[in-house]
Amino acid sequence: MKNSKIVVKELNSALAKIKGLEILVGQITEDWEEPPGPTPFPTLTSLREWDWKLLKKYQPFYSPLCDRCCLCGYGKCDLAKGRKGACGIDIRTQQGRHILLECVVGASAHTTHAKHLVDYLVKKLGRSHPIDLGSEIDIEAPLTRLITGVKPKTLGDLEGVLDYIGDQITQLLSSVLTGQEQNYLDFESKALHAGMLDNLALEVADIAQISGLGYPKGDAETPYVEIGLGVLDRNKPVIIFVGHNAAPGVETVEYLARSGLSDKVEVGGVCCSAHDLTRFNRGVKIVGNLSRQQLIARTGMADVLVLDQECIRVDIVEEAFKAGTRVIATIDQVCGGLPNRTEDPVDAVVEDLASGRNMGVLILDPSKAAEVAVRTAVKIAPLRRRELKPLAALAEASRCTGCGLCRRVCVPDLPVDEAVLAAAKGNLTKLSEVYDLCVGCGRCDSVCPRKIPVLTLIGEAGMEKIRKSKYKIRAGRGPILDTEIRNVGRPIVMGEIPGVVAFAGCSNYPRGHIEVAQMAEEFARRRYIVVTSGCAAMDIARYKDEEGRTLYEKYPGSFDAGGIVNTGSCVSNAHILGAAVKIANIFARRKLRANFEEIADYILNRIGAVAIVWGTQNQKAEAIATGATRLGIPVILGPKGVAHRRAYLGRPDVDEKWMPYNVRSGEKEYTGPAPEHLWYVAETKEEALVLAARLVMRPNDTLKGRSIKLRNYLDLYRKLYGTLPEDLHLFVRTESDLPVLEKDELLPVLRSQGWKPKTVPELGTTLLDRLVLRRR
Amino acid sequence: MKNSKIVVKELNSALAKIKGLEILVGQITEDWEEPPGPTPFPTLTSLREWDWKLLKKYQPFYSPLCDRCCLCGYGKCDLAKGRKGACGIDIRTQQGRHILLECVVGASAHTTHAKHLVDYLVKKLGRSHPIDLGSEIDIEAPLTRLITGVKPKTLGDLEGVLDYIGDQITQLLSSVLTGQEQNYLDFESKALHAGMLDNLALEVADIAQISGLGYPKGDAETPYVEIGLGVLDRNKPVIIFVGHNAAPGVETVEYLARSGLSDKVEVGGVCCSAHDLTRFNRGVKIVGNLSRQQLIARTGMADVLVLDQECIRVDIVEEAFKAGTRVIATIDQVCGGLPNRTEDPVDAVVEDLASGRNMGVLILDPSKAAEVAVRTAVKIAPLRRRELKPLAALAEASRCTGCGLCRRVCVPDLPVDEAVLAAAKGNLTKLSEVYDLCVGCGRCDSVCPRKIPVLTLIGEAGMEKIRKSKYKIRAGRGPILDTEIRNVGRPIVMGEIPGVVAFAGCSNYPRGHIEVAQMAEEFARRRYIVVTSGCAAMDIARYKDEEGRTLYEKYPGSFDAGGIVNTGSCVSNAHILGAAVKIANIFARRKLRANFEEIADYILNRIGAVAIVWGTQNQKAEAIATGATRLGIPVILGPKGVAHRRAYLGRPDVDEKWMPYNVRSGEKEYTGPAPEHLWYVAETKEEALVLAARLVMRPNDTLKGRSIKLRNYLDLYRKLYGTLPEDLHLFVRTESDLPVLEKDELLPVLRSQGWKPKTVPELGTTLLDRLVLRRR
Amino acid sequence: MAAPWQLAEVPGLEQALTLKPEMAAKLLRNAKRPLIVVGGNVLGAKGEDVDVVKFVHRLAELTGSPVVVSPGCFRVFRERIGDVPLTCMGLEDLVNRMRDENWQGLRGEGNHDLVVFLGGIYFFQSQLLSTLKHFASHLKTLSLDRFYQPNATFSFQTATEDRWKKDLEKILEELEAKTS
Amino acid sequence: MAAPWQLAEVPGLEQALTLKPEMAAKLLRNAKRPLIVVGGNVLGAKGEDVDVVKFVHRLAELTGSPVVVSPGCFRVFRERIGDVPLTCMGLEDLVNRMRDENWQGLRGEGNHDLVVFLGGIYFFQSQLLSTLKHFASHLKTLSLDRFYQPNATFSFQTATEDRWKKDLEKILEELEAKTS
Ligand code: SF4
Ligand code: SF4
Ligand code: SF4
Ligand code: SF4
Ligand code: SF4
Ligand code: SF4
Ligand code: SF4
Ligand code: SF4
Repeated sequence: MKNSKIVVKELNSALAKIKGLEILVGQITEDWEEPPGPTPFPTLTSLREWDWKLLKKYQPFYSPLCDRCCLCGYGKCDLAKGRKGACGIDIRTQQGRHILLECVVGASAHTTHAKHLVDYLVKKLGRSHPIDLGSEIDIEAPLTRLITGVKPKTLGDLEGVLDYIGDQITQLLSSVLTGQEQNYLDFESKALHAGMLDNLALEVADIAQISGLGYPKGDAETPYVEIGLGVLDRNKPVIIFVGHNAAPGVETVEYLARSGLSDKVEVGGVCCSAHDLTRFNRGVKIVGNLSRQQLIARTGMADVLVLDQECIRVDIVEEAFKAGTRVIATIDQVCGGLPNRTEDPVDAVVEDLASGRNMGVLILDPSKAAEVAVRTAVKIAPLRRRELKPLAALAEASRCTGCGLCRRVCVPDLPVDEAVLAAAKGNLTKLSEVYDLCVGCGRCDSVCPRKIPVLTLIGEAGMEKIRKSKYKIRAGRGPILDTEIRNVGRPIVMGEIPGVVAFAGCSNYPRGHIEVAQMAEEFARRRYIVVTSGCAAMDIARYKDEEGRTLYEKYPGSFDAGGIVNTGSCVSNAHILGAAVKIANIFARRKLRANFEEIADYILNRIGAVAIVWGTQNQKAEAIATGATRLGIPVILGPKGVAHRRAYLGRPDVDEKWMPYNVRSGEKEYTGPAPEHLWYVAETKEEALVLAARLVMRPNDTLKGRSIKLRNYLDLYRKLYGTLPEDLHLFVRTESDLPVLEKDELLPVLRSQGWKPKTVPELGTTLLDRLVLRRR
Repeated sequence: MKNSKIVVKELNSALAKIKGLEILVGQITEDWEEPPGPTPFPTLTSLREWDWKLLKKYQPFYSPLCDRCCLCGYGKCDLAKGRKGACGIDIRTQQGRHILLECVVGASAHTTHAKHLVDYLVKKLGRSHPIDLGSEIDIEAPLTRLITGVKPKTLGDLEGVLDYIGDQITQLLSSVLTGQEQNYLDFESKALHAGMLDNLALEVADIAQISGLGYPKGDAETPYVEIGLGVLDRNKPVIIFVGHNAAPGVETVEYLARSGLSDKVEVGGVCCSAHDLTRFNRGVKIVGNLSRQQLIARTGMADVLVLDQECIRVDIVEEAFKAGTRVIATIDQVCGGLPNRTEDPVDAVVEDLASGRNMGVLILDPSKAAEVAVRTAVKIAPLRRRELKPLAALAEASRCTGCGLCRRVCVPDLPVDEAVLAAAKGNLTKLSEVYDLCVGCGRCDSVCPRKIPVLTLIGEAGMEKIRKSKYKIRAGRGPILDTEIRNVGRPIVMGEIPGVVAFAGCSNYPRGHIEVAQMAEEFARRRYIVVTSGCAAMDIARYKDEEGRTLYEKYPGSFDAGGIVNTGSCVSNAHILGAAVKIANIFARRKLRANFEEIADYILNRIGAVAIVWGTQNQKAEAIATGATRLGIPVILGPKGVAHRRAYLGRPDVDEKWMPYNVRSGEKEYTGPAPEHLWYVAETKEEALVLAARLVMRPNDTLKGRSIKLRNYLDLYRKLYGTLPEDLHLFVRTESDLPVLEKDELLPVLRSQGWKPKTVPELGTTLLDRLVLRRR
Repeated sequence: MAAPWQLAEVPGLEQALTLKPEMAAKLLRNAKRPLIVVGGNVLGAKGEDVDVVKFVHRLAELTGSPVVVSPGCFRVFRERIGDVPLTCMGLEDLVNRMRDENWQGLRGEGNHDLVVFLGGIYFFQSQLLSTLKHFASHLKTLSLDRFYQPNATFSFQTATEDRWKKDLEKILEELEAKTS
Repeated sequence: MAAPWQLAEVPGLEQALTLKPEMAAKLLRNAKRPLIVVGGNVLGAKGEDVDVVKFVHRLAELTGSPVVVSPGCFRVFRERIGDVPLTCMGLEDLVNRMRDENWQGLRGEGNHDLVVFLGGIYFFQSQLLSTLKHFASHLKTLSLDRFYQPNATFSFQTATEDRWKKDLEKILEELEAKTS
């Protein structure tokens, strides 16, 4: 526990003496009898060897976004054609450096988020408030235990974990400096470290808020909550929370309750703040996610918009003001250029907001922000119209020259120009189709040389859809129960459950959100366990079958075959990773404490988990997913994921790459390319579906498990591609791997592919030399 | 002391019990009777109002390097012509975000550096080793006291300061995330915060190593040490240290002494490691700085190259290998793709290096790295030639087609192509001229389609110069003595000393290093106080007068009129800022503790300090300089500084911008544009010299002080531009401001410029409302 | 330099040479081991009055080139032109193999020397072409989409639907002329 | 699009229109409040057989434009052509004023509408032109250096010394023709 710390905060300061010193040694004098593993509080190099094993097997693959580099005062430098920059870097190393930068920015955001939450809860509940995820969860913090070797018991213990992360982040960021690290694999190893730290921060954030705010503690059947652009009741004052940090919203809900206003004010959320507020109170409504943020602001559907942190459009303050909405920023990361009124009396601030003297303010105190938000909304709501006002005269469309620029900046390359031209002729169909697929980037808007507010037109064309947009989602349940792990551990490892497929990521899709729901349903129907979180979880809710039911209404919320589990916000992604860790620990009894490599090795070799991040936007997505790969969980991104410019790709055609150690003998043994890639950017849904079915195959699948996985793989392959896979022979070890009913059909195919039966190592395989039995 | 922490490190961990718990409460139960000021351990928003005051007066000025943004998975986005990115950002805000990123990367590097040093020293000397800068320095840590409100007494106390910095850096970095901060001024305010934290980390690093390693403690006459590419004695084994962290070099010097090898092995340094090693031991030689790093590697002049951290060319491992040099990397930030041999026995590692089985290794333990370095060098040195081998057959030049690409990638736009063509005809003169001005970026080399090793040719043409390159520099003295501050405080504030001019920054110059020395001498001769550090301090040494004396031999090293003070490495920049703070505190008795705004206001309004950063390379330069501006010290960059893409510019022609409060009355009072800019990128030396003379003028100059400053300004202006300044009237408040002897000549000019006499506020002016006497 | 279709895509100075169909045909004729790669967005192009499936068919026949079809539209290609050798492979996987100079190509006869790209999602395609541009100097890429692809070695300029159709036809004509 | 002189300088799609001397002369004739800005590297250009000082002198006379000369070479200009109105001002300071739409220009008659740049250090000049390009849509910039400046509104293409010399002379000729 080399880096553990005892944190003493908020000492009485004026005379520099200690009042009420509270030294928490929870993580030190503890009752966790498991001896610590080899890598407690890992440094930048503690897991470097593990990373290099992964990176040699899954070589980084780069797709540079630009030929140049412009990071420093020497630049910019042209790195095309093998040229080096003025600092000596080449384009490959520079890509690695960029990946590290993305991951460390992402990790810093989640860490800051966790820190703000923990600070808030410590202030509210005290440092010794227990971490408690309910009676059915003993392993309350699988990632924290795994990574740091600490078993956190109180909020105070979490502070120590965050200090460790902050220190590591500073060190990692330092490697980004021009003229430091020399090697792309070392940059990637550091990126993996950043990703792991990111995941750790997610867990800290979520277990803190679950413990402190009474969120569901792994209940499979959380209540349904309302979601959609049309769910808010405009007859009441409306407050919408945007971002990720629940604190101001929680304070608002509590203030409303105290003031007897709960039924009189409408509280909505956008992005993860929405998720987390519904976990706190099922009456809060989810309005939308990132892809609709700008439209939500433009409609002026809120009286007051409260910003916290992360995934907030950079122009939202400006847009809100234009719509007459008052804005309250609440966190130092997002000051928004607003005057800091934290120290001013509530009355004065409300007065200034209501009168419009200030359209927005910064209040760095969630409870004060809550009171100001409510009182302002109540004051100004009666003065505005009830109906959403029409966004813009569609007449604006008539100014369109058809120059096509709007299409040529559109992220998903939608035919915006044609749609605007059609609208100019009175036909809104195309524009309404664009509305469906639009990711809300707003670039069409600002590029138009005729200053046509294109996005507003799109919103106008979709107005009927907006009004009708009402769905149901199961509120985020948080962690997976230990009992669930016990129940599914065997079927997952043995293969009766073909795999765990996680849908995460941002609402930046190539062809609309619908594809995410379709993929989720495909796997749920096949009785994979489907888990989801964040924007993806919201988008899954925006899809109804013919009977008008959403997937959350059709499939159970349990972590079991055929379930669709909404864990919650982005920070709840931690539980998805945590579930894999818990399977290794609870079901397979692998030691957990500070034992990262062994657990990751176990997951990579045995647990058929895969993540599909169909839309990605900012650096947090990159960080979370990178962390997952270090744990041995492959990630599939949608096509826009190439913008992150790196993949980790295996070479299924090169046999030497697939030779882990036989655990018993220590011999290197060919296992086939399983999982084939660690990070793959798929072009289409059809590709992703089949690839996911392939990636859940692992070297140590049991015969039965492999045959069930193969059945699904073959089935999907045939369904989507109309034929049998050319790589079938790579995944069949013995005849018993084949689905029983198809053996006769498949054996001849296999032989034509040059297949020969292989042995299946009895005790399985590992990448870790030290886990070979005879070497222990 | 809200964020102070008690740090407990390296607990005995196996059984999770505390052994030897050492709780250091130095910063808490202390004897500093000064009550804390308003901003101890400032957060991201504590000093925001101060920043906004500065930023409104000195508006950020942006020069985008690229029309686009490619930071995230939504991108890239075209931001030209007012277009917004997919996250809603416009190009101005995006520039602000980039500045924050640069500053926070820079700050993280210095923080990590400080942390590694403090960890190393704590391990070596114990956590309670005292911070001691000698008997003539009471204010041991002006920046730490000013910013945190803590008076550090031991190495352990410094850990608490670093924890604070790390936490703030993580929070700042988080603001860089796509979809966070909304406003460019808020980005700049955060960049200023990052810069301040950077400066704080510099101080921590330097007072730690001064206290722990016995560096000079402010001695004006430190010993002369050798500097130059020709100083190493190749008859001995040669070890060269590259980077900024002295630890491996210190261990090496100590190991040599212990082994009686001190005279038998040549120890050299490149960049700041060199500076700091000469502060530890005057026998160490400074080989060069960043601009010669690649050439140094290519000549193979070292038997063993030891890398630590920062300012290390990204291709140095590769280049060293090609030259047959063995490489030892020693810090996690720079693993260099090398195998980690930290845990292996020294014998085995030396054997592998000597035999060439490993050309390089990673050893994360400075004392082991030292032993390996020495033993390897001793083993392999006898096998190589004594003379530097010729770098390349100049015959390679004959392949040149004159395509001109080498010139078109050359950072300072040197006529490399012509020089190579001339060399092909046997004329090396031009190539040798290129050698003089070359900043060593190596881009010519990698761009050449004929694969001519252009940089090597340049080195070859300069070989005679390399051999003769031997100069003297005064070893870095570290801090300024309190006694010196007492002596110069009055003359500086009263104006008898016209100003303090600091030369810092990297060796990336538009027209050679010589200009830095020329500027330094100009000010020293005029009896300004000249201070310097880092690469600039080294470059000043590479200039001799006709009698063969360097400026360090011609001018005294005292912090006094006409002195040229080498404080040391880049981290020693802290003492330059610290001196300004100490003047305000010791001479002017402004409260120091956690009293940032008042001290910065004092410096801005009264202390004529200016920094010239003639070459800048990486993000650390940006961070250091940004921190200086928050303290009220204007910075002038050389033309390549535009690559950092931001300036803080005043508008001397807009009177309303120059109206601070009269301290006595609280009225706003016109003071003239002093200082005119806070961050200015000058195109030429001629511009920088005159501008510096202008920027040392401050609103609260005494009459005598202003007249001395004006005399220098006029004198330089006339000398360099051949006329009188058109803005003279802006800087003359009353006739008494005019240099006595020139009054008659100047008064008519002034009148023709429309000048009218103004009052000089008796108690001076301030930007801080709360400092106005009648409001207190 | 032509402007890229999605406007922000300009990568630097090294941008695709734009070329006419005659020149494209010549490149194809001279290629030793050409490969045709069909992206997952190709069927979207059909609406533009060009039957890309047919075009690919004919191009494969005339050049004797193997064809890789993205999983996003493999099924349709297989159903319609299953008589030419089609491989279903993800484009990133394929590009990853191609960047390895020692990869033996789809036919095991050596890495391809000219790779024709058609029908990828614009942005996605652009990035994979960037990979090859930076890390596979052993091969050349040719983009035959309607939209200029700056990261290719050679690319059509952005054209009207009609122009594009004619250009594709012209390539086939040229190849036919020389083959017959 | 022409290639920038320092190769990495390509900023994006919005790059200077290259122009011939006749066009430059026309722009100068049509400008209401032109300004000539001479950078600190201009004397380096002398070696190339063009007397820039003389050129600036003549250009100022013909256009009636005020001239700002960088402190780096003001002294020489003042000594040689002190008879036209010369202002010594740092280029960053000047550009900072110019980007303010309400600045009244050197003559207090309103901001300039066309600013001619000549002789700045290439990279430095490029960045200041970038500032104006992004933040001063109220004015146009014209670079008359021998090296293409992509961030200007209009720029000469990179040319041989001889070509450049002729082009500068041509501008003067054109202006003289119309003035006389
Ligand atoms: S970081 Fe390196 S490649 Fe990038 S701009 Fe700076 S010197 Fe050039
Ligand atoms: S806002 Fe929608 S339609 Fe407009 S460019 Fe973005 S994704 Fe395309
Ligand atoms: S950019 Fe504007 S004018 Fe051009 S096609 Fe789109 S809507 Fe029409
Ligand atoms: S890396 Fe990005 S910002 Fe830099 S030059 Fe390329 S596109 Fe522009
Ligand atoms: S950060 Fe914003 S402007 Fe930059 S690439 Fe991402 S969406 Fe575009
Ligand atoms: S790049 Fe090479 S070939 Fe071209 S001019 Fe320079 S040295 Fe000669
Ligand atoms: S190494 Fe020297 S000559 Fe070569 S491009 Fe860089 S600065 Fe110019
Ligand atoms: S001055 Fe600059 S280049 Fe030199 S050592 Fe310091 S930071 Fe590095």
